[in-house]
Amino acid sequence: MTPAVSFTKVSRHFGTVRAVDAVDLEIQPGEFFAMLGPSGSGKTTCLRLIAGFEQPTAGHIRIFGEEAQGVPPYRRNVNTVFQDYALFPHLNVLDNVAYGLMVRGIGRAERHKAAEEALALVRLPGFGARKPSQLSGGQRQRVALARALINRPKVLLLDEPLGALDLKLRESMQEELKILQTSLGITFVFVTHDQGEALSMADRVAVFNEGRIMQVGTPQDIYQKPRSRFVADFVGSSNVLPPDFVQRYAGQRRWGSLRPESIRVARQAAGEGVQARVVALNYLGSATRLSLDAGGLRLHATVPAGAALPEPGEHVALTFNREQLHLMEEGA
Amino acid sequence: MTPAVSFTKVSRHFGTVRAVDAVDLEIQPGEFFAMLGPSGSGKTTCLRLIAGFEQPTAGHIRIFGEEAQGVPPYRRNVNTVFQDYALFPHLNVLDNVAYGLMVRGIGRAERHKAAEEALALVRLPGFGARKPSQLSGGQRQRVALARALINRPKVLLLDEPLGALDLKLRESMQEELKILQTSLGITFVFVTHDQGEALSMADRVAVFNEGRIMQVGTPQDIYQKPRSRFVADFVGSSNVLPPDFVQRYAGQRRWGSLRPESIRVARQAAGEGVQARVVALNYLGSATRLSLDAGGLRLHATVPAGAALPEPGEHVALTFNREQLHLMEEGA
Amino acid sequence: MTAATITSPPANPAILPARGGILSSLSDLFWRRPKFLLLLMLLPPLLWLGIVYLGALLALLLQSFFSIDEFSGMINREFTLKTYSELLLPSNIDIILRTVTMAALVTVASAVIAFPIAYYAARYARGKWKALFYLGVMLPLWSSYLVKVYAWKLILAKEGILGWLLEKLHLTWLLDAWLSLPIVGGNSLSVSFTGTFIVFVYVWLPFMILPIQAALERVPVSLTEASGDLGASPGQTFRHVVFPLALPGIVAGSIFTFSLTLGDYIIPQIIGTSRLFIGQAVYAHQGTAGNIPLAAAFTVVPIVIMGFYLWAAKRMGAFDAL
Amino acid sequence: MRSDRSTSAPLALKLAAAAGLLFLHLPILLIFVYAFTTEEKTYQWPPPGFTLRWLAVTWNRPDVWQALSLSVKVAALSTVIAIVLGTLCAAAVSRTRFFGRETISLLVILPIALPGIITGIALRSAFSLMEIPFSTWTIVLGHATFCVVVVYNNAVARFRRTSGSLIEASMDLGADGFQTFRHVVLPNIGTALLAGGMLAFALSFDEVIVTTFTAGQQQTVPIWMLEELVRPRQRPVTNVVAMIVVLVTALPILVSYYLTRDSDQIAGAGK
Amino acid sequence: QLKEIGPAEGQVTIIAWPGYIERGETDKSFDWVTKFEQASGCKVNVKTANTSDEMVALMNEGGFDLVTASGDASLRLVAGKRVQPINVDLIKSWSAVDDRLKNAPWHTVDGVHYGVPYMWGPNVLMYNTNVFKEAPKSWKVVFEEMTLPDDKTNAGRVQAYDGPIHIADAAQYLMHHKPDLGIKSPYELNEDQYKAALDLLRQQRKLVGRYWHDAFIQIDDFKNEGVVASGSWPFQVNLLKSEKQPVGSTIPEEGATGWADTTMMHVDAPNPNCAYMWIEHSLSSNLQSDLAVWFGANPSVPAACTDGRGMLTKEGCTANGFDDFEKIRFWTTPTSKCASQNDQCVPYYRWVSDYIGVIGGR
Ligand SMILES: Nc1ncnc2c1ncn2[C@@H]1O[C@H](COP(=O)(O)OP(=O)(O)OP(=O)(O)O)[C@@H](O)[C@H]1O
Ligand SMILES: Nc1ncnc2c1ncn2[C@@H]1O[C@H](COP(=O)(O)OP(=O)(O)OP(=O)(O)O)[C@@H](O)[C@H]1O
Ligand SMILES: [Mg+2]
Ligand SMILES: [Mg+2]
Repeated sequence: MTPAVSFTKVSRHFGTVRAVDAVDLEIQPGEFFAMLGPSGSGKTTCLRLIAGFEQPTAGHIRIFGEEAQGVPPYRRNVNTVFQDYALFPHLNVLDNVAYGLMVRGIGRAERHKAAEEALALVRLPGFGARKPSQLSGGQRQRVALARALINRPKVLLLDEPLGALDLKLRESMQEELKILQTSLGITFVFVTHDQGEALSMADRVAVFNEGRIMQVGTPQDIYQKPRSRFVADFVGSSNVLPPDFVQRYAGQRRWGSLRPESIRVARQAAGEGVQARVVALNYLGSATRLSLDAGGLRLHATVPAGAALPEPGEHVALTFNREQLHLMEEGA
Repeated sequence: MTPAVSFTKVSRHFGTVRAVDAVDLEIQPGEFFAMLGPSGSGKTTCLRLIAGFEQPTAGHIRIFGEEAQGVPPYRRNVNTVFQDYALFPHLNVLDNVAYGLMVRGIGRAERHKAAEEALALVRLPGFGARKPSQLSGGQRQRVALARALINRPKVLLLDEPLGALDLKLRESMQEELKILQTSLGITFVFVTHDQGEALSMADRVAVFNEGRIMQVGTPQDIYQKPRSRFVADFVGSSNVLPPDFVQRYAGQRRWGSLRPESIRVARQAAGEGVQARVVALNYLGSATRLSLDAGGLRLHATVPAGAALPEPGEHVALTFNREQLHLMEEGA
Repeated sequence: MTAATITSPPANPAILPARGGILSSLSDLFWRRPKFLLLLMLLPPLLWLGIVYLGALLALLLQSFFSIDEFSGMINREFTLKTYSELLLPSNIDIILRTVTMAALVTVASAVIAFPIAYYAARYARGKWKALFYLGVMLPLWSSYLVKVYAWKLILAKEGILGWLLEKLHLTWLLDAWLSLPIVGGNSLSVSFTGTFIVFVYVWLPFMILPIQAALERVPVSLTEASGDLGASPGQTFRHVVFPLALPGIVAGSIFTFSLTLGDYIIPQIIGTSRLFIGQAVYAHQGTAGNIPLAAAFTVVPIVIMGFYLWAAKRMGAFDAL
Repeated sequence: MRSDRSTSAPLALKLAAAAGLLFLHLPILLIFVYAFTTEEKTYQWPPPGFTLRWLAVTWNRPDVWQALSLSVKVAALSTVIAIVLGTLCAAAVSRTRFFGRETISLLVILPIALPGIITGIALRSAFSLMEIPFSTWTIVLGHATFCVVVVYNNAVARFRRTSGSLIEASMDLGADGFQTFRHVVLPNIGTALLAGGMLAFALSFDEVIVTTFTAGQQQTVPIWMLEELVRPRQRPVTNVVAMIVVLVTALPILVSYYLTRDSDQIAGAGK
Repeated sequence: QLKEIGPAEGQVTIIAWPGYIERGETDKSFDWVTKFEQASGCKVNVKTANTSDEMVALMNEGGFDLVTASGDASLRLVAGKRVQPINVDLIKSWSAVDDRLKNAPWHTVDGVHYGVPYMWGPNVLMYNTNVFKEAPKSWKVVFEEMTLPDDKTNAGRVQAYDGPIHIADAAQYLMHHKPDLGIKSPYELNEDQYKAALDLLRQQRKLVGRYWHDAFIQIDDFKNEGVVASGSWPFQVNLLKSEKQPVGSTIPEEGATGWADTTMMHVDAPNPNCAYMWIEHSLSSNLQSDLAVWFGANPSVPAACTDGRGMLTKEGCTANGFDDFEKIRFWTTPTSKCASQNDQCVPYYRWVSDYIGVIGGR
């Protein structure tokens, strides 16, 4: 199957800044693909390369097998939901949504009908007459979505579309987006710096750092089998264990990662396992998170709601299953 | 003991908008008090009433027992960390921190010394000569904190101080703030709309909605024993169960709340418990969240990592312990 | 961490005592009565603009209801509408129409010429270049208006620099062809409406560039990108996105170009056909002819026109772009 | 617009912008050229020769100095008044919302939105009605009126950009109203006021239309130029004066540009 | 009215035609101010005005001591009570004034003198000598479309004065070419005559690119704009000649309008003593002599032609038309009360608005 988007050794440098650096990537048709990474890691630049707002300084981009070199954005069948939504402030919602059809010369009645349908799809029927400034953040986000979808793109690019929304709204939009993607079957490429969002929504995740892809894989892969300290640390709040420590428990001198929920905390200080002192407790509702000091190593463990909790300052023993301790491939 | 801050039937109306509506509240000295609520619920207005930027339209505010009516902000021994930090852009970090002492007429050498100490306290020693624009978000936040603390306020008000920070930074600042408050013993009043933040940091939480306080209590109280649907829904993503449903399982016609982690999911459809269909799965890393359709009722359940997961569309049976089902006092 | 330096000493009141002194109690007063402070702040500018400016303006308008004794030129201070009937004489109507047409043309032309400059400055110029652009627009704005106008007289005169240049380029026929046209033509550019028009455009152009640039600078790039992304060609993007969003800036700029053209009496005097413009008529009636009532009646015309203009501009939100 | 990240300007746009700028500047170059011509009576093109003589001649003309000193005096006074009035107005309008707020911003804009000749003859007829004799102050009265808006616009823009919480932060830290004004408000809007003031100064310095009506027999630089251009004695002298004025105003313009630009970044960085 | 001249106030402010009051700034040899200032202790401030209307307006506004008003302004100033009678007994040189001017109607009302004569002269036809090898005979070159001696049309190459009083020039032309209209005086026109004059001016409008308003701008126009013929003042002719420009001037066969200017004193003159001193000075024969040369006009003190105290000579006086006094129709303000047309004349205010209309192309 031809990949929806493929990068072959694609680089985009701005002067000395290597925003995207020799990236190889294949995104499959119909996939929900997430790009995850810290600020400045090159995610947006990648997206802009696909949309055609940036030109690669080296390498090739293919969209459904066709070379994208030299094709301007308005001739790529790819649409973008911008981080700031970029709704046209002088047009009402209906005309915003119908914009893509208007510039294609579709008649007024027909494009308004299509726009109404697109608005219904994002559950905003009847909002057509409002101006973007009269909408809430979540509503704007959905208008931007409808506007991008009306062109029936083969690939939809979303740049941190949920970044500006508050938690409750973000959660419900995540669900909606996922459902929409499944029902339309369009390839979604989704940029975020929120690991929770990437894990819960994507079919596959690419973790970026400093213009390079650190790891590509399913959320489970990424979460449970990080290949490097960076990935382990960035995706969820893993405990990254130094080689010394790992050697004691797994016999190999490699860096390891251990998820907080894999650690069991026993209140008897002298018991088996790693000795540690409780530094702080954080009540999370569904669980309580302990900050622990294990001989200078700062560890986190979560204790599920209902279980007995130690006091701050108390000495505890930590145990975990060997197989939960993931050994990383790379040294760094 | 005199409360640090007490509200007696305090209202603040803007025209027809009841930003704060007949609120009664007591905050104890040395307490870490969080105000939690959706956007526009009146949290900021409450804080501004304490600081003296707003005047109550009705009711009385007392600070350590003294009537605050008619006392301008600069005569209240209360300091604020603003949401946007409000650092003076024309002053360097040291002068920002020393500002409170300067306007009190403290000499240059003395106030700079105190400012250096305050900077050390927030772990920014040697940053004095920079301009605020040369600091990162987290650093600015800490300068704002040092600036507020240098006046030795009896109450420190913080308006969503972590809102603008990204996840990793937010988590580490949460920890630092908590430690600082414990060691200084100053009363902290903390506004947030992030329930996780409120639960993990506060000694007590007040949940606001539409200018009124819905519930005040410890995080555990609020999370496990919400008094109303609003609180249950807003604090953590609880399943709110209608009276009909509750009657079947608890024998009382009351609204109930059930935490997603309290639900056990069994893959045999015909088994005991509530019959439901899996609508969607969200991988959260440490667990997987299921969206379920139980005869028209939308429920969420979390399945810990490692447990067997159903497929979307599969029929499952849900069970839970009766005591986990919390019955709410109020109807609404 | 040394918490000790910060923790409160035992006697630390929750409410600090008033500091005393006039300034301090005044400050308390302002805090308790913000309306009073507001009034205090507004009073001087309102008095100034209200009394000096509006007062003078009203006094002037009042005089348009007086009339002038034709022979001695003394003002007859009795209420009459005679002056207004004089304003409606065909020759005066001509003046008004001529001026308004010129103002409209000048405005349109300024906008057309200003747009690329503003667009480039807003969108592409960076750092030093941006400063250079700014200087490049501001310098002509602040360099002596009169000397500029005179420079144009030298350029446009029959035996002037433009003629000299065209002769060198063997293009004199082009100029002659243009000058032989009715209305816009004339004996030479400096005695034609074309000349007046060119100089007006030149002199007011910076007033158009700056607000357009300001408006364009407020348009996020993502909007033009979004337009391209949705399939609009650069031309379509300009028509449907960039232009509509720059419109408030254009309107703001046109307030200047329009109003300045309506009132100017120096340019058409130096470069033009001797046919009067409103500004000249006002100047002539008040200065040369001493007919203050008619001059005052004439000023009503630009006031009314600009009144409508400002009203429309306000509705378009052009004030923010000023 | 923010920076367009990568694409450079299309050629046609570059050409149009360059042509526009050229159109703006060539006549000014002409002024410069004629400041050095050897021909005294007429503006002969091309100039028969070049000389630096006119610089010295200008230096020794007492009327130039008189006009210059009056212009500086008027511009300085008008600027001070405009700064005070403009700032008060901007502060009132941007800090609070009150009834009639829109009307006030309209009122401030009016003196430049209406043709200058109207301001001019309105003031002049008011002066003659009230029998106020012409003096420096009658000129200042006119100039300050239309200079207010320049300061006002700059100040309003800065107030809008300066986070309102700065003032609250200051009060919160124990500064009363006056301390807050001195230590927070003034330093933050200072550069904007300075920039506005400079523009106001330049505006007043070059004003001719209103001045004709309010100056009586006094000569400011533009009035002197008007007289001098029409009734020439030594024509290049006018050009020398014009050239010097251009060169001298370039500096404040550049300074005001950097003042407003840099502090925008600082003020914007608060959030 | 002043009874005796007191001490000088230190200054005097005069509204004057351009070129009337010179302190050597345009040409060093023409200076009749500096010495006066030194002798009298009165600093002289000059406000130049380009038209009679402007002068009247300035006087109405006030703040001035003296004005050099032409005949079309002087009576208006008297009627408007803007000027005060002059006590000629205080002016020593009054006796030297030309008898033809002493009681001229444009400054003497009911036997009261409202000023002293300053200077008089004709409105000449100035022409380019490269185009006209010999002086044009008729004003026709500026009124009707024709081919000039250089075989090019006159359209666009002639000018006319930008003041309503120019209607009188047209009337004077018609007086000569259309005698059946019955014009007796170019300043006294009935409706028909007036209409004919306007029609002529409308025709002229097609020939004129820009009207001249300011003496110096007309000078520029002759130099840079290719203007070859226009009604003008001797002043411009002299200046252009001094710059070696190819111009000449003539009084064509139709005769000419002209001006006879009077120094008048404002009712509220702030500096009456200095004003009287200036009036006295203005009649000194060396001033009259130099001014006549400078402006190309005629002195109001006949001795100036001959006594050799200034630059003027007898021949110069003749050249400037000193002997043509009777032929010149001096500017006066048209009023509806006019002897020659049974008080049916078109008054001046209509001249003003109609002339604006004509220039506007209506
Ligand atoms: N036009 C440009 N000129 C210079 N550098 C640029 C440009 N665009 C991006 N960069 C740089 O390239 C790097 C990658 O930027 P990019 O916007 O792709 O990051 P990102 O991963 O999207 O970050 P964020 O999460 O903050 O949006 C950054 O260091 C950025 O400063
Ligand atoms: N100065 C004001 N004038 C009018 N209405 C106001 C004013 N300040 C606040 N309000 C209104 O009062 C209500 C409460 O506002 P407040 O800022 O206290 O909410 P909040 O809980 O802090 O919300 P957020 O989380 O968005 O900051 C809102 O509806 C707001 O619009
Ligand atoms: Mg990005
Ligand atoms: Mg808030």
